[in-house]
Amino acid sequence: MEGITSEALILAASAIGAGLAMIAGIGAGIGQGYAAGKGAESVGRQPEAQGDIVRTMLLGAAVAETTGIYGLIIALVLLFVNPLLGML
Amino acid sequence: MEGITSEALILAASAIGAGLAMIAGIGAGIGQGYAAGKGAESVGRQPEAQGDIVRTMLLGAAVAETTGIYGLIIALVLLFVNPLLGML
Amino acid sequence: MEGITSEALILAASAIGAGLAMIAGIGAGIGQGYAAGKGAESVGRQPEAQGDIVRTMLLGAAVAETTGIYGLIIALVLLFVNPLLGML
Amino acid sequence: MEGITSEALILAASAIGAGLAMIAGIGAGIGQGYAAGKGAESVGRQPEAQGDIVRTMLLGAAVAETTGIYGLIIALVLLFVNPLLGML
Amino acid sequence: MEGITSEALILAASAIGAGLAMIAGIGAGIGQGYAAGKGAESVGRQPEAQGDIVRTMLLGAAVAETTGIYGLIIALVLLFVNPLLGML
Amino acid sequence: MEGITSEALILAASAIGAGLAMIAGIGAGIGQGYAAGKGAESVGRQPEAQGDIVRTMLLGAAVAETTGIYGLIIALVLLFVNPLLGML
Amino acid sequence: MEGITSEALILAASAIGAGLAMIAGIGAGIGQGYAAGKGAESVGRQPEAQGDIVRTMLLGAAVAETTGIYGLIIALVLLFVNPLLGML
Amino acid sequence: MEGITSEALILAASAIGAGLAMIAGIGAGIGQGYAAGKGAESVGRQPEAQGDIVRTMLLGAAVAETTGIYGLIIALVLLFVNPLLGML
Amino acid sequence: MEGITSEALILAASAIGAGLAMIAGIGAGIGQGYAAGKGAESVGRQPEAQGDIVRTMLLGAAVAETTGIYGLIIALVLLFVNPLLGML
Amino acid sequence: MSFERNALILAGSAIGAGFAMIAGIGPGIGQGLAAGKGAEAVSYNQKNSKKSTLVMLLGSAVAETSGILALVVALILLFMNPLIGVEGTGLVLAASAIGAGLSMIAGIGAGIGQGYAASKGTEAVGKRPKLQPAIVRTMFLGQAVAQTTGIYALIVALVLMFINPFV
Ligand code: NA
Ligand code: NA
Ligand code: NA
Ligand code: NA
Ligand code: NA
Ligand code: NA
Ligand code: NA
Ligand code: NA
Ligand code: NA
Ligand code: NA
Repeated sequence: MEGITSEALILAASAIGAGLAMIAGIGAGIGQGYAAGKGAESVGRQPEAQGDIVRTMLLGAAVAETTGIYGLIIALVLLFVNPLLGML
Repeated sequence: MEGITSEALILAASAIGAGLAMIAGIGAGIGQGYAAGKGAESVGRQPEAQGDIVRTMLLGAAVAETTGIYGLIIALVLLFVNPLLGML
Repeated sequence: MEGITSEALILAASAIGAGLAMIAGIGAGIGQGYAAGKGAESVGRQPEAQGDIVRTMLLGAAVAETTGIYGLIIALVLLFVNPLLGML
Repeated sequence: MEGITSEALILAASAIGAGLAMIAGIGAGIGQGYAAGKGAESVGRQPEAQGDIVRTMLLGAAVAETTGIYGLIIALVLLFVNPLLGML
Repeated sequence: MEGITSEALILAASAIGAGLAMIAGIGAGIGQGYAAGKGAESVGRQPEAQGDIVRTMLLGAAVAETTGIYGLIIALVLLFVNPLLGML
Repeated sequence: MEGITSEALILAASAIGAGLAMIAGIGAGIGQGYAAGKGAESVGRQPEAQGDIVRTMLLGAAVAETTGIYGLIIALVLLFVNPLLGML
Repeated sequence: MEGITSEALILAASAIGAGLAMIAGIGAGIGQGYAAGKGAESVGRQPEAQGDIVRTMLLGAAVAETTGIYGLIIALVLLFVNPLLGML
Repeated sequence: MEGITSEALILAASAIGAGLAMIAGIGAGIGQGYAAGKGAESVGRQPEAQGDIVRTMLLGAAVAETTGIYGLIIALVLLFVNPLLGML
Repeated sequence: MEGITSEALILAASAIGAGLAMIAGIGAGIGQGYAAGKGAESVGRQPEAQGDIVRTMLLGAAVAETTGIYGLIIALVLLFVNPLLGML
Repeated sequence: MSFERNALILAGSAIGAGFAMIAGIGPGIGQGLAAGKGAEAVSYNQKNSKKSTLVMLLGSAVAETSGILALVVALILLFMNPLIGVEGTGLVLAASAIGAGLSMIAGIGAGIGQGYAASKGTEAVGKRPKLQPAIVRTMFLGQAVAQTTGIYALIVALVLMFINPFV
């Protein structure tokens, strides 16, 4: 691998790190899906409370999204900003 | 591996990073499937509320899809745009 | 590994990336199976609503399939199109 | 590893990729087992609806099988067709 | 590793691929165990429906076994047939 | 690693493959434990049906054991038979 | 790594294989804990059936232990017997 | 890596193997926590049966601990005894 | 990597092994959180039994902590004692 | 492979940062459970929806902890890498960055568990709003207990990053 530079090693590892960071999204997918199911069930029981139920479901789902967003941000930083290169 | 270039190492790692990013999709699959099950159950119990139940299920499922989409976007960026190559 | 070319390294990593991408399918398998169980239970309780129950189950399951399909598409791109080779 | 060719590296990675792709099958195993449990429970409660229950369970389980099949197909492609070799 | 041949690398990767493919069996183990628990519970509640319950449990469990079998087949192919060697 | 032979690489990978194959056993452990819990609960509720409950639990647990056994067999084949060595 | 022998590579891989094999124990831990919870709940509800409940819980837990034991055996074989060394 | 000896490679792999073996402890943590929750719930419902409930919970939790202990033992063997070194 | 010594390889692997060992803590986090949830639920149902409920919850949670502690101990041994270095 | 020592450390840091983020699975699942129970609580006690929603948010805030800790570890690795200035073998420091990231994965547990507790607290307050203080106290107590293994993991990660005993 004589032709491979230090920069290339860091960028290659960044590609893998970005992929790993996205795995965080498993959580929001499961959790928000659970909320969707419970929301649908609750709307079926009290259709007259639909507005409040859906608002609460969406509020809770927004909270559950954050760590997926964190993962996305780290991946974007690795792919588009890559502060590591500057530390060489 | 004398013949292997810096670009090749980054692109190889990008292939693996893209695969890893897709794993995020596990979450939406589980969560939306849970919502599907709860939706079907609720429709069976309150057929008259079917419209509201299915709408809430689909709204919640759309929210649960996002982190899977994030993973897909990162994979597509790695495979088709690859900003890492430009940083070499 | 003197004989190994840049192309070979990328294609080898693509084989692994394709395998990783398929793991996303775990989600749809669990989620849709949950929906199947809930659907069967509900049909047993309200046979008269079977049509609505099964339709909702299948609609929800179709939604839950998408991230598995995303994984399949990324794998097929890696195996049959491989845009990474063209970036060398 | 002087004797190792480009083809060998791709085929070695294909063996690992094929193994990884099979892991998708975890999902269908869990999901369909859940459906089996719910089916058995429901048949015990409403033996008169056994036909409808089992049909719904099997329909839902067939849907849950697909991502496991996708994984199998990708593994078979890697092991028996291997389009990657042709891209060298 | 001068003495290591192309064949050896592929066979080594096949050993790891075979191990990975077996991991698919986690799914059937969980799912069928769930069915066993639900079956036992249901037989306790409706002993008179024992035949129907156990038949449905076993039918559903057979369906849940398939992806575990797929994993086993891929492992056996890698260990005993290994079509990859022939592609060298 | 000049002294490392082709056989050694395959045998080293076989040790890792054997370890990976055992991970399949997670499934049966979870599933059968679920069945144990449901069995204990049911026996507490219907002590008069203890025979039927335990028989169904054990039958279902036997079914859930198979993919764990598949993993064990593949590990034993890798460790004691190793057909890969003969393909060199 | 000039000084590294074939035996050393196999033994190093065996250490990792042994660690991987132990992961199977996750299953029994979850499953038996579920049984413990259900057992405690049932004993609280039907103290007069405590003997039957605990016996069934322990019988089921013994069944759930097996794949954890398989993993332990494979690890012990790798660490203390290591049949792979003899195949060199 | 000219200076790396056979012993060093085995000991390095043993450190990783020890870490992997500890992962088995996930199971007991989940399972025993489930038992704790069910125990607390049951004590709340039947305070008069507290003794029996807690005894059954602890008995079941002890059973669920074993595979975590197996993992610990394998890790300790790798770190303090390391029979692999003696096989060189 | 010309300068890498035997000691460095072992220490590098120890750093990774320590990280892997901590993953065991997933279990206690899930399990104890389940207990916390059941505790809160039960206190809501039987406020008069709060003392017994919380005591049982904490006792069970203490039991669920152990495998996380085992992981911590192995990590601390790898980081601060490292018996592997002495075996060189 | 004659990379600069710093290149090896930074490559390890990229992978370590990726591993650390996986902890986010936990809060995602846990807070989703709370969201579901929050929606349900509104359906059976619409009058008290403010109270149950407040408990959902409080419990979910606690469940966020391990996701935040993981993010902080990743940001430290990416923007103020403490390993780069340290004397020592590059391989050891690179592995330390990866080990720190792996360690943070433990946070999945606290995230799921604390979120489950939040969901049950929300449900219970929805059913018996008058008992909110006792329910929330029990929820917080249990959540604190569920945090410990995440803290252990953070300590191991901080040791690897800031007081690395191997150098
Ligand atoms: Na969040
Ligand atoms: Na989302
Ligand atoms: Na979807
Ligand atoms: Na499907
Ligand atoms: Na199947
Ligand atoms: Na089976
Ligand atoms: Na078993
Ligand atoms: Na055990
Ligand atoms: Na414990
Ligand atoms: Na804890």
